[in-house]
Amino acid sequence: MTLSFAFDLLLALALLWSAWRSLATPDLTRAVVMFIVFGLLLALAWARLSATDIALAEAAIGAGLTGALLLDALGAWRRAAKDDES
Amino acid sequence: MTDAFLDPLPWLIVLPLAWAAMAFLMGAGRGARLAIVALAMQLFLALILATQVLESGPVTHVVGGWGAPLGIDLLADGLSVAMLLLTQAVALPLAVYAQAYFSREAGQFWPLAGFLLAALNALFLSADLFNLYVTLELLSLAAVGLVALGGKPAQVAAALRYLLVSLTASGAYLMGVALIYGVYGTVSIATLAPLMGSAPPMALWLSAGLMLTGLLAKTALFPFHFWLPPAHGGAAAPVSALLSALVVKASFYLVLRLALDVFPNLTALVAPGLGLLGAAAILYGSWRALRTHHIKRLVAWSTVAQLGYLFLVFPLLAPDGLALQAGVVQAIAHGLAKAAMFAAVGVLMLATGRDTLEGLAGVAHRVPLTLFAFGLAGVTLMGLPPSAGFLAKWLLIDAALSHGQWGWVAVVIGGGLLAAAYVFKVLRQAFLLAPEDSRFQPVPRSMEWAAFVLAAASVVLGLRGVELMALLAQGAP
Amino acid sequence: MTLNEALPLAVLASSLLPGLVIFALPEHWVGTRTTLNLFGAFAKLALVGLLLAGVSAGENYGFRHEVLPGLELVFKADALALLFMTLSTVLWLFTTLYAIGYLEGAPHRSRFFGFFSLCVTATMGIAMAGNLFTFFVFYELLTLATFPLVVHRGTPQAMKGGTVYLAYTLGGGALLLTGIVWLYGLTGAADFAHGGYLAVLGSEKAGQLQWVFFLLIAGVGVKTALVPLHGWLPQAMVAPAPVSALLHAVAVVKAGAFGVVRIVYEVYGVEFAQSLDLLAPLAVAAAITIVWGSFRALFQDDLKKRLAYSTVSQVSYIVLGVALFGPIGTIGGLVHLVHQGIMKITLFFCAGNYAEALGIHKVSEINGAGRRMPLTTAAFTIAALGMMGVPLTAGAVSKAWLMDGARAADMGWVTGVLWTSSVFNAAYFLPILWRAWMRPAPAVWPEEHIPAKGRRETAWLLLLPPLITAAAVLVAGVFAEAGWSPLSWAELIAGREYLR
Amino acid sequence: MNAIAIVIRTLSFALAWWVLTEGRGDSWGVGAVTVMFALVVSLVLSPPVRKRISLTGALNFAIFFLSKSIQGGIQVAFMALRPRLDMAPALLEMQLALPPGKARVMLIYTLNLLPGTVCVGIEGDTLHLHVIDSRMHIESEMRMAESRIVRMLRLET
Amino acid sequence: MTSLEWPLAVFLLFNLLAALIRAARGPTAADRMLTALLFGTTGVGMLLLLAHAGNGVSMPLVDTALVLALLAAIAGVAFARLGWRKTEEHHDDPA
Amino acid sequence: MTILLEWLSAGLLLAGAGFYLAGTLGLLRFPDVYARLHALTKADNLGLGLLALGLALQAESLALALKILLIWPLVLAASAVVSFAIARRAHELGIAPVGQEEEQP
Amino acid sequence: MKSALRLAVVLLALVLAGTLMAAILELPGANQSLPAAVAAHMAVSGVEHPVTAVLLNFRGYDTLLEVAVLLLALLGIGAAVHAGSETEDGGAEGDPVLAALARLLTPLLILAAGYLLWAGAHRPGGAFQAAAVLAGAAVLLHLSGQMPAWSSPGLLLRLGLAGGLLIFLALAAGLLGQGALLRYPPEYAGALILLIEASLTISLGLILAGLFLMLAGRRGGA
Repeated sequence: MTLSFAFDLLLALALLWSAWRSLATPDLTRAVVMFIVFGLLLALAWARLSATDIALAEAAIGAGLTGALLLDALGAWRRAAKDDES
Repeated sequence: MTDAFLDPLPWLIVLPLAWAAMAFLMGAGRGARLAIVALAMQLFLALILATQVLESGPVTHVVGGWGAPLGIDLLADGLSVAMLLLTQAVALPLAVYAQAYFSREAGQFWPLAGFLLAALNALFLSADLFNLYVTLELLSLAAVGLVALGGKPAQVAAALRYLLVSLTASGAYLMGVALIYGVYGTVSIATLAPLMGSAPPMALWLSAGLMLTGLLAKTALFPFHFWLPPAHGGAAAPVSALLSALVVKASFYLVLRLALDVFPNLTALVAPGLGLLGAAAILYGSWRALRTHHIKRLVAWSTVAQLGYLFLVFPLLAPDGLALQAGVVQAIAHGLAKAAMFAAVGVLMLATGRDTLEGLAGVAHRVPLTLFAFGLAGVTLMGLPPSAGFLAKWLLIDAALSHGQWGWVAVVIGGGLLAAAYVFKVLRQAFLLAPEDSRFQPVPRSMEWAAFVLAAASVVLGLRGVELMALLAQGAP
Repeated sequence: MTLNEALPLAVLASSLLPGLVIFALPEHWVGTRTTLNLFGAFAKLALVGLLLAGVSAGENYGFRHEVLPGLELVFKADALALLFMTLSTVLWLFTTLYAIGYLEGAPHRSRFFGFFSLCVTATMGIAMAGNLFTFFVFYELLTLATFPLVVHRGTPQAMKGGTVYLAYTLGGGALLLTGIVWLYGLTGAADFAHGGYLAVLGSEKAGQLQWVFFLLIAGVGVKTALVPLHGWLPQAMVAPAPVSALLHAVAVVKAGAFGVVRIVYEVYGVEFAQSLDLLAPLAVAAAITIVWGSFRALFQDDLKKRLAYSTVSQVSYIVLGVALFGPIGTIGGLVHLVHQGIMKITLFFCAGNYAEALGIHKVSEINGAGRRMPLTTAAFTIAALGMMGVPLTAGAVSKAWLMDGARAADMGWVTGVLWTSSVFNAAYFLPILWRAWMRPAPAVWPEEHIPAKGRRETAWLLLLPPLITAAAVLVAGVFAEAGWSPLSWAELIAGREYLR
Repeated sequence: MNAIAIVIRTLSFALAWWVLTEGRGDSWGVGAVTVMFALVVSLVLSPPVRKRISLTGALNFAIFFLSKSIQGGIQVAFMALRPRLDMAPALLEMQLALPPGKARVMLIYTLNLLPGTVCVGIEGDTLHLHVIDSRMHIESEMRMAESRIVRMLRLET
Repeated sequence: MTSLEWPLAVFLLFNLLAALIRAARGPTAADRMLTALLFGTTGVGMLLLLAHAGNGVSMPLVDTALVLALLAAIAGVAFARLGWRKTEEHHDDPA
Repeated sequence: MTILLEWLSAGLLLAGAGFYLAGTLGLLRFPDVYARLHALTKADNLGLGLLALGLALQAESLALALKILLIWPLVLAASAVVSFAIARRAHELGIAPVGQEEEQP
Repeated sequence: MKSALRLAVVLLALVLAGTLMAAILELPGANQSLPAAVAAHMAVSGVEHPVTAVLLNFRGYDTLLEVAVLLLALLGIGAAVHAGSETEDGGAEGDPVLAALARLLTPLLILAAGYLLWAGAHRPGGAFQAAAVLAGAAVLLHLSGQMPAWSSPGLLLRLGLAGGLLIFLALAAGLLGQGALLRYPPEYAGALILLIEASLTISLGLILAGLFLMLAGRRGGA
């Protein structure tokens, strides 16, 4: 087993795991974090698949936009939930 | 060279995209007049295209000049032109309707509607599986945006649910396309058709299953119907009309396309299942329509039921194509009638200020033209003569009988009676005397007439089936 | 388009177009509406007259339009069609006049007259239908056009009646459709033809053809109110009087009966039907309906309900006549199509007058009405006597031919049925007449609208139609042998059917 | 003065473009437009000020920053790698000597990369600082950083 | 020296996966977020390694790393400014 | 010369990896948010810097080497800001660092 | 009930994944004529990078529609946000530390975007990636309080948002003169593609930024 294969295998498992966790966890913060992590791993995966165009796009969107959007939404949701409590 | 400028086919895609973008540029709430003028032109273009196809067979347009496997081809055969005609014919009266309906708060209706129509036209003209995916995406997003238009929490919730279903479905379709590309190295339908062998690899099965599932979910075939009533029942009236009349038809058209041109061998195996789901949709949708008191929900559930008819086509598809024609006629009839019905319901709700059946008492006196439109549309839905809905029903029964498949006859007939039950549930309420304290708002005449024109078209079309059949025969397998 | 093609369409248009315009008229444009109504009625009368003259002279009137490949709308104005058309056109004119008077000042008249015109258009279409498909189109149109008339009053009771009406008629339509498509599958497109067109299929398909016959007859049997498909008719009594008159005499039940005629004579052919053993069961069904309807009529206190059950019974005379194998029975059935129409419309006009002038709705309230409203009661009496089959009335003619026909077809039991029915007829009509003429009037009428001081007993628009139709009952009975009588026309048709 | 700032910025952006495109000559068509665009945006966002940065000061600061940064990394690394955690975290309050504005921002950047310190907030002239090991000479480190920033930005104290 | 990239890449990946423990444990939202930030910096490093391992062919991966580095701040800042609202973690559960 | 460069580069790479490991360990072992921030902003950044330097030494062209090296200051700046933002927010939310109890603001 | 549903979903996903894997392993894989076709036409495509050639030339029509898809995504958010929004002035309050970073990074991000746009012609990169970087700059500026959220975009902004689509569309239609939609004359292909990509970079950048900034516009009301 070459190291590059080991890397790919590990990456694939990590992708699956992070995707699963971001879907399955009941805690929204954790889900968002796992989603950001998933995005970064995905960029790596695209890079490994020689789809650099997509890796580039994923890196840019994943780092610049999705995270910000989700975190913004998370904050808005928390604030709304807090308003409901009071 | 310049006669490409006169070719109606590309303009049917360019024009709606252009006016959608222009409407966006003009700002929120603007663009109604632009849209109406452009839609009139589109209808004209579609008619020209129809005559071309009728006279000289299917028309192709080679985008970029590259040709099929490398580039994207657009293809207009009888089936696509029929759907194109339906689209423009429904859209134009609805635009007139919407102009009055959204007198104050149109928001982003016009650009969204423009993109929706562009997506529909592009979808009906595409002959490339991946390009079809793109058009599906465009269609779904426009539709979701339209559902969310009012911004009320219920609308946004329905839109989000619709979005999720839609994205998942698109994803399934895309996976299917990817697998096909993996097997055959092309996504052009024309290139694929001869490659399809009689012993397909497993990937093809999976691909067909994924694409079919995705499209069924988008068509809201029972049991994927759950997203439809809140989305179509909660949106603004012109939006509901567009969605019920056209958007769900687009994915049905695609199922038909795939069944005929891409997976002819596999279709026969799933066809009985599709028929059964269709039958279940008819029964369940009608039952739910009968049980609701919310008038718009009733119409939305009726859509669920009516979509069921479309899938009765599949078990009857081979070998004479009678059922195919039945399916398309039903799609067209339902498109016109349901647009009319939602438009009429919009008027009724505006006039009474209420959204329940109980609130309808007395409308027969106040907005008789609208009620008449509702009734005419109802005639089509029930499949009573001489409407286009009746032609569809006739063709279906004919096909079922000639195959000796009696069960479908019972379903069609029973479905018609159920439709009558829920349509007359509305009508009889409308004939009741208005309570003393009820107040009616005046409604713009253009809205009433738009609804009426659509309903009348759905009936009058029932007298002109020959031309439609001739059109459908162009390019049919 | 030749004149011979245009005329049938013109007949349709003469009520369709005024109807559509009337829909759009504002409620208070009484004059325009009345003019349009009468213009349509007279135009139709003139057109039908033209057709009558033409058909007598051997002209063929027809029009075809292809809806789907192999599926055509076919209109033809043949002798049988004209029998029904003439009846409808004439009675429509009177009913329109009556309705104008009856609904004076009532709400929603534009809607009413619009659907009224549509209803007659549908009847004309049924009469002229040249094939089963066309017949079905107008048959369903008739259902749709009559529903708003039945529920016109908008009361909960009207709604209930309307719902029942719809449930029956749409269900019947579904059966009819199934039968028609099945038949199209067997034969392809085919027009109605004298002597039927199914005989060529022979006895191989006998089983299927029997099923189809059952479906078709059940389909039209709903409107004909064949027992047990008659349940809607008494319920539909909630409609205004002109509507009831139309439903019972011209449009709905007659459309059904007419359908039975077309199916038996021009689809199956009477001989082929006989060879498939279809006629005897039909006769039995008709006989049961005749007796059961008369029997039920005995126990109705509500005047219109009593008349309704009477209709159930009387319409099946037509079916019975059709089911009798042989020309004499056929003539009896066909002529009753007309005779029952003019008699029953008279009765309903009169019932409407009683209700409108004095608020009388029940048999038990009618005491002394004869002295208060002599002309109306006279008309009522003539029609009732006709129903019983008293000589010199139209009813006597039909009954006589039917009895002869039954004997000729070796179905003696039918005579018994007819006698029984006549006895029942007498039993439910005579008490009414006796009460109206002989019993003293009450001090106060249930609801008196027309003051007694005036010279006329009620508005002349309400009075004239029943008087004319009552006169027609007598004329048709007395001059039955004249060349222009319904009987002669029926003989002409039967001759074409049996003596090809 | 402004002209000089513009030239400096233009040159540095051009240099960045050159680095990005790995020196490809055919890129300058797009490059010119892009650099202009970046320049305009940068001028809008941070208009050039009169005072110019002292070059020697900047160099001095850079060296200080780099070495301290490495030192910080090493310190934390050792702390993390040591079998037993040995730290004395604390929250400190420091009085700022620097005036508000750019200088303080620079200080915060520096402190966050210096060994053992992370800023947690400013209230007036008081800086709240989290230190990972309160036994270190935090104060003197901070003053050193302050003085270098002062020199770089040519501030009068 | 090309032999060193792959071992290092695998090592860094392991390193990342180990950090996921922190994301799972918390306790505060910020602790979880730190894992995401760690993925950012490590991701940049890994992309550089992959770029080099690809031997010039995948030099565009350097661009990817650069883009990642340029945008690295956004997620963290968005978290601090918008996404972090409450301290008590057990209230986080939407149920 | 090239050999020397290669060894230097390898050493830098290995050292970088070491700092990454330290950063992760710090993230896992340190007791509170503030301390973990230290680990993240200091150790990991240094790791990246060394790694970039090591790779830059092997770059084919000066421009490419500069490009790789450009990444480091960018990440440094980003880290500084992010750690400040998070620490300040933690402080605002009243999270007390280990070893010093803080009153709720 | 809920856990049973979840189990069913998981099982379904596993089955799907398994079948997918099996199907992919079974793929014949030989039929790769399309890359060859792309390679054969690279010379007349106007660019050197096959991905860009496919995206903007061979299948430029797909891309045209995708641009509309992105604009639609923004419109959808606008539609959902429109009614319930109480617009707020300008996002987060100023923060000098963050603002300094944004001021430093924004020009660099613009340079990087320009670079990616340029790079797209012969290596990975292109309009979308460039646009994403630009959008990142906008988000950063907003977070640092230097760019207001969008409640309802003004005319200039709308022009920027729709401009890319309109230019692309106008070109596509204009090229009907060549006989078909988007049929570039080979000698101008490179220039035209660059023109399209440049306008798309700006429009898509604004659109992507808008996805964040429009939602941020509602934050005040939430």
